[in-house]
Amino acid sequence: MKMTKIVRTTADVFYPFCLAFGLYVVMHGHLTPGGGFQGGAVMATGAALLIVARSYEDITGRLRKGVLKVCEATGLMLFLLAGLSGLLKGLPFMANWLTQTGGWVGKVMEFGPNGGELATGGLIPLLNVGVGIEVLGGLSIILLYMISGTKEKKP
Amino acid sequence: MSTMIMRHLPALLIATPLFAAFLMPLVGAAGRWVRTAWVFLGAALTATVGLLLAWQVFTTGPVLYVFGAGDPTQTLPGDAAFPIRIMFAVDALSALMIVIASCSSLAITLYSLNAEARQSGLETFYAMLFLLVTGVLGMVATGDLFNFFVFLEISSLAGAALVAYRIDEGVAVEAGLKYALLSTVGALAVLIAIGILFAQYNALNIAALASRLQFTVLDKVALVLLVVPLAMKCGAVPMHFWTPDSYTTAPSSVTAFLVVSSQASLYGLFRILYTLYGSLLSWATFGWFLIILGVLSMFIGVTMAIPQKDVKRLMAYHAVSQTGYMLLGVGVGLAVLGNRAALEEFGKTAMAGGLFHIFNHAMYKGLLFLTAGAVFYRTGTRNLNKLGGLGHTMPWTMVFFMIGALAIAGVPPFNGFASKLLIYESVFRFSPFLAVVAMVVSILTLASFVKVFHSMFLGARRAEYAAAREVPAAMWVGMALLAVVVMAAGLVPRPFIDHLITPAVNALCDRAGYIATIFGG
Amino acid sequence: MKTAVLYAILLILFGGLLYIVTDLPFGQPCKADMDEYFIRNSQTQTGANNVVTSVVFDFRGFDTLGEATVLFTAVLGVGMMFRKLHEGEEYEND
Amino acid sequence: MMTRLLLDLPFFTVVLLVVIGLGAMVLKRNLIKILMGLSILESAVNLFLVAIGYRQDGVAPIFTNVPSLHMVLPTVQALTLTSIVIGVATSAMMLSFAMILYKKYGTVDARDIRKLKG
Repeated sequence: MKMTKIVRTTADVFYPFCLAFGLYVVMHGHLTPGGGFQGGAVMATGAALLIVARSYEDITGRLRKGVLKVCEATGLMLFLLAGLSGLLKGLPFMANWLTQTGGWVGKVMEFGPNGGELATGGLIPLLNVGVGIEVLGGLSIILLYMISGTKEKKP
Repeated sequence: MSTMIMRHLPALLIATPLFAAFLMPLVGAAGRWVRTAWVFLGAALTATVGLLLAWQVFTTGPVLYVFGAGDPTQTLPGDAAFPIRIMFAVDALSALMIVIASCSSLAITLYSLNAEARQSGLETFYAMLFLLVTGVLGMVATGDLFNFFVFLEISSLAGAALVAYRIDEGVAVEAGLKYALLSTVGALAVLIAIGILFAQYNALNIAALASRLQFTVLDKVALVLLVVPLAMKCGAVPMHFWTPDSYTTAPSSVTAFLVVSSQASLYGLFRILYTLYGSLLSWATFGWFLIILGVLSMFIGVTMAIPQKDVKRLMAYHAVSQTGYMLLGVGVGLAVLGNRAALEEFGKTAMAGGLFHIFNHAMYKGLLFLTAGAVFYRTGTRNLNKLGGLGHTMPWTMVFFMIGALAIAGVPPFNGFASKLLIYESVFRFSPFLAVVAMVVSILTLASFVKVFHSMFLGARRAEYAAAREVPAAMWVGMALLAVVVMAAGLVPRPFIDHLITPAVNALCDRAGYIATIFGG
Repeated sequence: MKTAVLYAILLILFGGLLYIVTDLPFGQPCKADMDEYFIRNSQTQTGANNVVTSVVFDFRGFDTLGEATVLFTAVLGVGMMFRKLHEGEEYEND
Repeated sequence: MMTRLLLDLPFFTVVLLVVIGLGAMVLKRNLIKILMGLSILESAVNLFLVAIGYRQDGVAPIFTNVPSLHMVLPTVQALTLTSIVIGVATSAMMLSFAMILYKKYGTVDARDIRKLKG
């Protein structure tokens, strides 16, 4: 079912904003409420908006299952490889070896309230991004599959 | 390099099948042969890592692995007296379960390479199979209660999806939905129990919880909420109704691994009773709880099995019945755990019988389900009334079925006899009546399988199955692998009992030792 | 009749759970040593201001891998349900 | 007793939600309603987990511009996060199962979907 032109245009306009806000939530996961899952879900809302506003046939051109599957696998592999990277340093699986080292994600932090510094957390932002991509891909694929399942054949 | 691999085996145990599963949808697009090679490689590597880890545990003692700490064996952080991170605590009991899962997953994956080749959506199927293996391995290796819940969910979801794999008729989906609903409700009960324990003791690690437990009223509620779902997931009788449906409709290779997955729940049940609550329980009450559950499962399972017409449904009820033997053996051990003399005299033998039966059951029941799948593969039916005369055309399948059937019935040179003998002789000294029930159930099992053997393989050659021939090579290898283990554990049970089972029994009894391993006693 | 029994069971469950739950005080956790450790050390050990994120992705990061795997499993499961079957791919179910 | 209940209002709500969820699961015949009951049960568990970590007058455990250092327990919130995602995953899968069942049988009534015996 296709909605009116007003709805479709509004959805098109809001879609990038959804993605941008989701990306913000993902990137600031270690500073403010939020994180990979929440941000990924916000980004998937954008996909849901497009799906609701248009018919399934219209949407398959813009949201491709193949691309989303690659998104999902990439996010998961990013997570797994980031976890395994500690092994090369002699640390266990999931060790956060980048934090507090002074690098570009490892600014040294002290205990206590502060204004928030983006360049902290070591592997945490990377893991957040991985999970964010995975959730974006995963939830969008679920929505697409379910929409394809409800599609009714014209008599 | 090799020292690094040996040091990080517990992490690789999870990372290898996950790696294989995550890339499966992408690799699957590259063509049939690439996919087959990938699946084989993943399964072989997973089994290798599992067996290496088990070997390490049996030679050097419990292996601890703390995720994300400075050093994988540093269980407590430098500045606190309690574990804060998730850890794998692989003791001899976990290692036994890992051996079972590794052997069985390798054989099953090999088998499925041919058996499922005609179906659609294969990359999803194999990814799910790897995820199911991951879930089971994680459940038996973890030392953290919440982590156990997460792996329980992974194995339940992957299992439910695999049960529903054959969607053409809807019956499979129905069974899958049933399995998923029950597992989810069970998992939620487990989660509430974890919440109750966390609220009182502020810990999630099993050893830390065990050392802090005071057995208040809330702890008793938590115990019930942990034990009932796990007893349901392992298919013990008052809550067994999901087993026949799921085992029947799932593809045979999956059914063979669902057996292992339900035994992982059994492992969880024993871990909760022996290690988490341990000496706080009243031994006799909970021992008899397991014994009654076991006797009911044994008896009702076998009586439900005899009239079945569907060969996999029949085997599923036998799986319920065999679970009863494990519960009986370990339950007798639990009932006399406080009585040192009785424990040494027959309690440990009973537990050894129960745990050995877990191993044996995974092997022969897996083999039986695989032969049922092989027959289905060539004839397209599971109905015993329609089958017949297959012994002429599928001789190897007949031999494998015979090995499995004799093993499950507890006939001497096979492994079922080895473990059942341990159970009979020790249970007899605890209560002669229970031993007699166990023997009667065994005889009924034999009768039931003689009937199946007769109607499937014997009789005149049938025209409608004239095209049926021996199964393809990979299926043959998968079944042969399990048959060899069944024969080996039956002909020479001593090394298995001495090197696999006895350490596991000692690990299960030794609650203080488990806690001391983690707190560095 | 069956419905009445079910309602009665639910009522009993309600009363029983209510009785049990009053043992747990709200607002005053009995014990908080592990959480105090997380709050104290989240910034110095993981560098994250958000303690929950530091628990999710560092102290208990392995759970998060499992959680992502569960989501992956569900996506595969949904895909499996809506897949296209091969021509003539069917199984007997009797 | 009444004041105790008022003080424990979140736990009271948890019990209420558990009973409503279980009730929907055992009393309703429509598969979608059964799955809704399951969702309510999941919410009850999540609420329970968050509630056990609350400290009187505590603030969210995030140090960015935090007004005080008296924080609620972070671990349970992390557990809740995990359990929410798991809940979403299971619901999605079971709903797709229900959709396939509707396609095959033309109904979502649990009484009519009993092809399996025993």
